[in-house]
Amino acid sequence: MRSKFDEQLVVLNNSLIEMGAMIESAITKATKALEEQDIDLANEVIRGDLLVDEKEKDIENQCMRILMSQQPVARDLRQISTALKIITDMERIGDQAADISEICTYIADQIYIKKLEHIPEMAMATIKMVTQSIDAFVRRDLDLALEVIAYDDVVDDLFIQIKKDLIELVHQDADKGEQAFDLMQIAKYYERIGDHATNIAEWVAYSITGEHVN
Amino acid sequence: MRSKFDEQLVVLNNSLIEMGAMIESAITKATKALEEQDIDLANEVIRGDLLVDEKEKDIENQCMRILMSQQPVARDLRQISTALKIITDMERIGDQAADISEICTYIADQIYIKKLEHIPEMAMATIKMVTQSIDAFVRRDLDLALEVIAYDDVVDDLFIQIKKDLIELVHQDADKGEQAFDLMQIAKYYERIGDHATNIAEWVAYSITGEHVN
Amino acid sequence: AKNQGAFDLEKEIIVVSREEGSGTRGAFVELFAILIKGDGIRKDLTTKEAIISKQTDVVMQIISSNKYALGYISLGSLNDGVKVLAIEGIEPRTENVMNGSYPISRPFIIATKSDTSKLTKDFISFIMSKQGQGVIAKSYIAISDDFQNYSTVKASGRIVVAGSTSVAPIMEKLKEAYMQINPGVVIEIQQSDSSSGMQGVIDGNSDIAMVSRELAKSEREKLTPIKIALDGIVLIANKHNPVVGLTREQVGDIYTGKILTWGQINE
Amino acid sequence: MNKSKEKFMAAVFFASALISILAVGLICVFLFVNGIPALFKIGTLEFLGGSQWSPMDQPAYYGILPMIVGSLYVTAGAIILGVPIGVLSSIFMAWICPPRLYKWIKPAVDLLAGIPSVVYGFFGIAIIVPLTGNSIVSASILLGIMILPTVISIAESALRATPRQYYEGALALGAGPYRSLFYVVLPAAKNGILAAVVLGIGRAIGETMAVIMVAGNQARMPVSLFKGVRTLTANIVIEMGYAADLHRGALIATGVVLFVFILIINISFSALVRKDRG
Amino acid sequence: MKNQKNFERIMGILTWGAAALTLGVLAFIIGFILFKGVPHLKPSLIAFSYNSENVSLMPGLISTILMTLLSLAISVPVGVFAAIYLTEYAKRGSKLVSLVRLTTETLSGIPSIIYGLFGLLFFVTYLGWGFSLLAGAFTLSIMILPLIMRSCEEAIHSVPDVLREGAFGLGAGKLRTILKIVLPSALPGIFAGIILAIGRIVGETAALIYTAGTVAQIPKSPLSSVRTLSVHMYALSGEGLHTNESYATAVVLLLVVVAINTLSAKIVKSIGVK
Amino acid sequence: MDCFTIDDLNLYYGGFHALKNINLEIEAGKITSFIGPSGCGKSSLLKTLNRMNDLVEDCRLTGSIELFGEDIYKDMDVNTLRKRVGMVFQKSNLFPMSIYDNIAFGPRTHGVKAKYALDEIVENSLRSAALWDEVKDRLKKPALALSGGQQQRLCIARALAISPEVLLMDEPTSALDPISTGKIEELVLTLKKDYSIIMVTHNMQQATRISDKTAFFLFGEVIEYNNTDRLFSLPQDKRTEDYITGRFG
Amino acid sequence: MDCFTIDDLNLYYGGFHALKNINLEIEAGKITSFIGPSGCGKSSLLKTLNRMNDLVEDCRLTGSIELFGEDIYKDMDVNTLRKRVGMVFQKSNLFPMSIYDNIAFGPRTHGVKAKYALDEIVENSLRSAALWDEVKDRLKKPALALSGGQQQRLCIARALAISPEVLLMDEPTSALDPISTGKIEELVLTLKKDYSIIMVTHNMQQATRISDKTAFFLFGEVIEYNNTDRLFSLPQDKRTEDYITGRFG
Ligand SMILES: Nc1ncnc2c1ncn2[C@@H]1O[C@H](COP(=O)(O)OP(=O)(O)OP(=O)(O)O)[C@@H](O)[C@H]1O
Ligand SMILES: Nc1ncnc2c1ncn2[C@@H]1O[C@H](COP(=O)(O)OP(=O)(O)OP(=O)(O)O)[C@@H](O)[C@H]1O
Ligand SMILES: [Mg+2]
Ligand SMILES: [Mg+2]
Ligand SMILES: O=P([O-])([O-])[O-]
Repeated sequence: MRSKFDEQLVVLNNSLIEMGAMIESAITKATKALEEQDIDLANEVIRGDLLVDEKEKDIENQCMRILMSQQPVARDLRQISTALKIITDMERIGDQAADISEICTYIADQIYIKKLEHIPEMAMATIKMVTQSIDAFVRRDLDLALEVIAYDDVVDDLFIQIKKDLIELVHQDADKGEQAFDLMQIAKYYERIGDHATNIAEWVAYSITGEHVN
Repeated sequence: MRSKFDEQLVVLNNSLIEMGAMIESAITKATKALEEQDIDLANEVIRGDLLVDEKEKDIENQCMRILMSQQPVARDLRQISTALKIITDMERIGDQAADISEICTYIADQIYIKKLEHIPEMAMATIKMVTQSIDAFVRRDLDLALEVIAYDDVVDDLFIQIKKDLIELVHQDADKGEQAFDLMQIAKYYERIGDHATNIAEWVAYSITGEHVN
Repeated sequence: AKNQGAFDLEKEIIVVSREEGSGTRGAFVELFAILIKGDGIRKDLTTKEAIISKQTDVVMQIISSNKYALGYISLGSLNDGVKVLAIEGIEPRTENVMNGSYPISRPFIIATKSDTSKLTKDFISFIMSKQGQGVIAKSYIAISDDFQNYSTVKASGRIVVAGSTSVAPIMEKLKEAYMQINPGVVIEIQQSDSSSGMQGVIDGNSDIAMVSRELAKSEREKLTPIKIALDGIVLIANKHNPVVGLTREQVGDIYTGKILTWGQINE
Repeated sequence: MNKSKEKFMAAVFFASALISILAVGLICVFLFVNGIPALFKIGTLEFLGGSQWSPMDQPAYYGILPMIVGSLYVTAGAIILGVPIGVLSSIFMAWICPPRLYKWIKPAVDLLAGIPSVVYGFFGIAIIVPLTGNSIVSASILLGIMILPTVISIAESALRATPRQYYEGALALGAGPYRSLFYVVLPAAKNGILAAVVLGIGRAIGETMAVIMVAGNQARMPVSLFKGVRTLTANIVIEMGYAADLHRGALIATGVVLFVFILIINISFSALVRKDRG
Repeated sequence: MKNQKNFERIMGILTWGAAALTLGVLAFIIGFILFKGVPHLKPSLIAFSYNSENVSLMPGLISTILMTLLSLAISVPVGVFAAIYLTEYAKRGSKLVSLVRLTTETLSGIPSIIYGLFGLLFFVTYLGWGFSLLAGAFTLSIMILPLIMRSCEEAIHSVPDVLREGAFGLGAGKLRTILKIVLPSALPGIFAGIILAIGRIVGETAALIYTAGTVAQIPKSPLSSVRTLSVHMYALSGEGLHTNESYATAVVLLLVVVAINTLSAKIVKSIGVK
Repeated sequence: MDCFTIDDLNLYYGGFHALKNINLEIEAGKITSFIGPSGCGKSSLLKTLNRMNDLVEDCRLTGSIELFGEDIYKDMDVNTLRKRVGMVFQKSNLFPMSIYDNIAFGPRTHGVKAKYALDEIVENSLRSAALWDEVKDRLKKPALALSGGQQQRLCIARALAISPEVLLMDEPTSALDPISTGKIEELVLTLKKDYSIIMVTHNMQQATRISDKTAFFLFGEVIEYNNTDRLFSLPQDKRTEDYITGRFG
Repeated sequence: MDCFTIDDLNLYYGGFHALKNINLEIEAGKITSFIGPSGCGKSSLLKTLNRMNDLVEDCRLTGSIELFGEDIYKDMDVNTLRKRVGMVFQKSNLFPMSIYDNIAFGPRTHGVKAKYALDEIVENSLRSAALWDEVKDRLKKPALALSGGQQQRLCIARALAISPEVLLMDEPTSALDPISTGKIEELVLTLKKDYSIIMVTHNMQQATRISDKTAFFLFGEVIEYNNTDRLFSLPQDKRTEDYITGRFG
């Protein structure tokens, strides 16, 4: 009874890792496209989001099948329902990477009003969060999950920094307003990615302890 | 066997309706606070979000208990897993209302750089979407769910309109940049609320048909 | 069977008889005129209340365990568990039977077909010899004591003897004595009863029938009887019974149900 | 596997069934062929209803009513004594007796079943007759004892076959052990116990060797429980050796009567069981 | 409540009483036989050949064993095969089966003297076997046939159908299923029937007197007349000449019965446990 | 309130230590389920609660069990105990009598004789067991003619007829198909209103579905005893978790 | 490829129409499960597949069943059919013999005599049934001394010993506890590699857990036949959905 279930769990975990890898790569590529103003890369990310959506559905199906056939309880049940929940967040992360890429395509022909310094930093930070949160799920590692949750502050701080910078910039030159808006939105997307990673980590913590971190 | 389950389903539906009512009221209040620059009301919404979070956890527990004890399959299983998923979206909507309210409190002492016309419209639209999506779930009403999904375009159009207006405004007066940023963010939150409502509707459609709308 | 207490004369006499057809009974009823015979009429008047036993042993056991019982058995089977009653004052002893003073006796008979085998004839001649009658005289009553010596013919073969259980014990003795002289001969003794013994000879299943009664007319047509010994029939009573003897008439009356209690005898 | 072997053995089985039917049939035929003519010659009514049995007299009388009644008396007596004791003992053995005791009792009852009737007869004549004379009572007691092992072992296996759950179910409702046994287990084993009784009756009716030693064997209508009686089987055994012609036929006809007797008992028994199931 | 207690008490006393009575009677009978018989046991009783002095029971003992074996050898195969036919081959609810059942059951109540007469007429006279081991064995075979058939039928019936299905499911044919699965499973039940049959053979008197005869000898051929222990006892006691030896023989007979019972219990157990 | 208070209970079958240091307080008015692998002692404990183990030779126990404060092994007549603590077994053990007589057996045992009183008890118990409508027209028919699920409900009705305070059930649905099982589960849930119920089950979903509290047994010990939801979502002991998630054996 | 092709099958027990117009194609190398309420005809169909219904008097059928293209009611000797289509029953029906003899019975029936060959078959079947290690030291011991779960696996080993192509199982775990059930399920999953398996089960989770395809029966009809995942997540027929979600009866 167990071995089939364990097998299914392994497949599920692998799928989650794959999906994690997909969204990490989406974030990385989106960031690169942004930095290098590479429309093709941006479009690749946008198209790639479809695959992420597929993956989500695949994982969701797996979860449903496991729920249906294995009647999991206790930690097993939490693990499956957690998977069911975190894929929503992961899918949103994928969406956000695509959103970033979309904005990229709009501003690819513009000269950046500001050197991108904090945004890649945010990207790095969120990628780390995403990777770790999924790792935490797969390895059932509570400490790692809590680390991710704590790390969100870094992202939030960066966002506030960026926002401040952009407001400053616009103040100096109203023409930069439009791009500033776009960059602002991009930063917001990264911030949201961080939020989703935090969500994932929270779910992971719940699946391990059975209690919600508040 | 069934009667206990049906009873549990009724309780679950009621909880979802309650949670729906909570977030609708949160959106309404947040919008009112924004319009009337009412800090107290805004703070009420922010505090109220805790209750929404509680509710989410309560519903989640209900779902887990049902999964654990009733071993639902087919439509029943989809219904429970859908509930499990939509509460994430609902909780996010609650968060967004709180986020809106938070921004409210920052700009409550400022004179609005622009008459709020489209934002209340967006608010109305999203409230309608939220209400209808939850209704669709409870009544298992596929048409209503599809209606909600289609309606998201209205919200998106409004957002683009607002964005355009704000860029225009900043162009005219760079000093308005900061508030414009804030208003922009608020609009973005409404847009996101619309997205979440769409998500909910999509889940509802899935739970009814067993297929994802794409 | 330890009967304590006084002997109650008012008690009924428990009459024990053998079964109808039994050679012992046949002789008994005839000798005590319990049987009425005429042309076309035959009636055994033995009281219907008489306990019927198929075995001598059972008769003795009943008598020995019941103070008020009265029965009759073959003299050869007598043992000291019971009391022997004198008839008309005469003790039933071998010599009294031999000399006829004890009148109640019956013959032991063997019956064969007239064309029986040589071996059978030799065995019969042994029985009717001095040696044979000597064997009989040890426990029963020889017909007489002046017979010829038996001389061996060193015969061999098989003889089947069948019939009355009363005769069987003495036949066994005869067989053993004969086989000592003629080791080559096998004699089988089947005990059932007089009638089936004779039927066996008629059917060819056996050679010699042992019979403890007179032959019926139909039997006599097919078989030749030879009287080989005499057997006294003794009336027995419980040891605690004060009665020591009966008259013929009394016996007849008791067995026909005219006398019912022991008290009536003493009158 | 091997079709012809299958066919061959099927034929062998069938032949065996035929043989047994043949054997069974032969006896039936023998009984009827030898018995029925005598029955007709004597007259069924005189035979069954006549109360005088003196086949060796001339004129002879062939009324077996005394023996029929005698058989009924003795059998009834045996049942009255043997069945309650047997059934109670079987309850004891199946449900109450501790296993340690059972180890001894069971072989003892088997032994009781294995003792030849001649030995029972010895016992009866030496022990029972001195107490109660050659009488219906003695015969009933002896037969009662003799049917004990039959009744006990069949009733016991019937009782054992009743699911333990019945007993436990009754106890769980707060009934005491004996109430549970007598109101639930015993009724549940009713059919088996009836079968035990029927077989006991069969044994009682068919038994001869012991009975003739204690029953007194008077061929007249029974007069008192403490007076002797002659049963149908005793009648056959006592006289068969001397019987010829019509007398012999009459005795065999007595066998037919016994056969019919037992047939009736069996049929009414199976009717009883069937009615109960329906 | 009080009624219940009284009921319990009374029924308890009755039940224990009945069991005690049964045991008491048994002990009494056995004690009686031992008391009467044991003092008269003497070596001459088991002399090889019988004569009127030693009244040896040896020929009787051997004849009893032979008679038992021979009767079983005849009736067990026929009975078992017939039972197989009736249970496994005959159509369910067939008239034949119920007829046979009724007659066999009824025959088991027929007094053995009738069997004896039948044997006398048929085997002894009509077939001309004379009083013989063979005639006795055949007669007894018929007598115990209903017993064997019945117990064998019961035993075969009580073999659960799932075992048959199991064998058929493995591709075994009917015959193989019956011989390898059904019969071995039914063996304890069949054995129980055989033991009862042995009991009847050993205890039988009336039927044998008219068929096997009463010759006290160790049979030289199946056509020799023999006398089994029961008949021997009956014959010994009849004229009141050897009553004591008769009781001594009863003791031996009792031992034989005990031996048969123990042995068969062992056999049944060993089959059952296998 | 507690209906049963089990204190330091040890149970031995001859030399075999079947229950070890059991301490449990079983709440009145609740459904308590016992789970655990085969042979862990669930049935043994259940049978100890109405002293059905008295029937087992060589069965000894130490410690005490109180039913609403009275020691059932000391102060109480065993038949009275069994009247107060009804039991339903794994396989229907209806008596081979009519439906009516099956139910009336208990009351008759306890002295109810009057027909009108029996009629009423029979009807009420059948109604409580949700069986009245199905059988009211054939009360005099043999009980064994009912379907498996009906038989099991009739067993429950029979147990109810002696108005017990506690109902013990040993795997009451393990021999039934899913539909009948569902009916019994519903019945048990409605009976909770009036009775304290203790149930052994092999079916963990059943335990989660209907019981308020669950005790997990292993090798004669109670490993964990908790609210059912809690035990099945957050087991405190590794062995419990291993068992309920099927990581066992 | 299809192992069984069932065409317009109708089955009657006397006057009772037990299976109605069954058309099913059962895939080779897959696990197919039959579900449905009690009495719907699952077992009847299963038994028809290896002609165990031949034993039932009064059982008639129309239509055809082909095993890899051969009509099992026309072209085939019934014993050969049963050799090719092994069967495992609800309750273990081991023969009262040793473990070894139980397994060897089938091969012996089909003519295997040599001891070394039998030894090998016994070992292989026991290994396939995941039982070898547990019983290898007591092959000569009576099979009935094994535990319930082991007995059932031994029944499977016995069926494997005649190297069938198809295995039919009628509720093989319904009499077992969850742990033994788990073992059997795992075993069935590994057997799938070498055998086509058809299984009747009352336990719907079991069907979803191990079977590839599922057929839902009702009143002698096949209501729905589909991939298991599909049938349990998106049943096409209202009655299927009602049954699997417990809305029945
Ligand atoms: N009468 C008895 N004599 C000896 N041992 C027993 C007896 N009854 C039970 N046992 C043993 O006690 C242990 C516990 O048995 P119990 O019946 O309570 O287990 P259980 O948990 O109910 O198992 P299951 O789920 O199989 O019913 C087992 O090892 C069993 O073998
Ligand atoms: N030998 C038979 N004679 C008459 N009717 C039968 C026979 N076997 C089965 N039936 C009937 O056929 C129908 C189908 O029986 P079947 O055993 O196939 O059902 P099932 O689906 O296997 O049920 P369960 O889940 O209870 O085993 C039932 O109504 C049953 O009563
Ligand atoms: Mg148990
Ligand atoms: Mg079935
Ligand atoms: O009296 P008997 O006929 O046996 O000599």
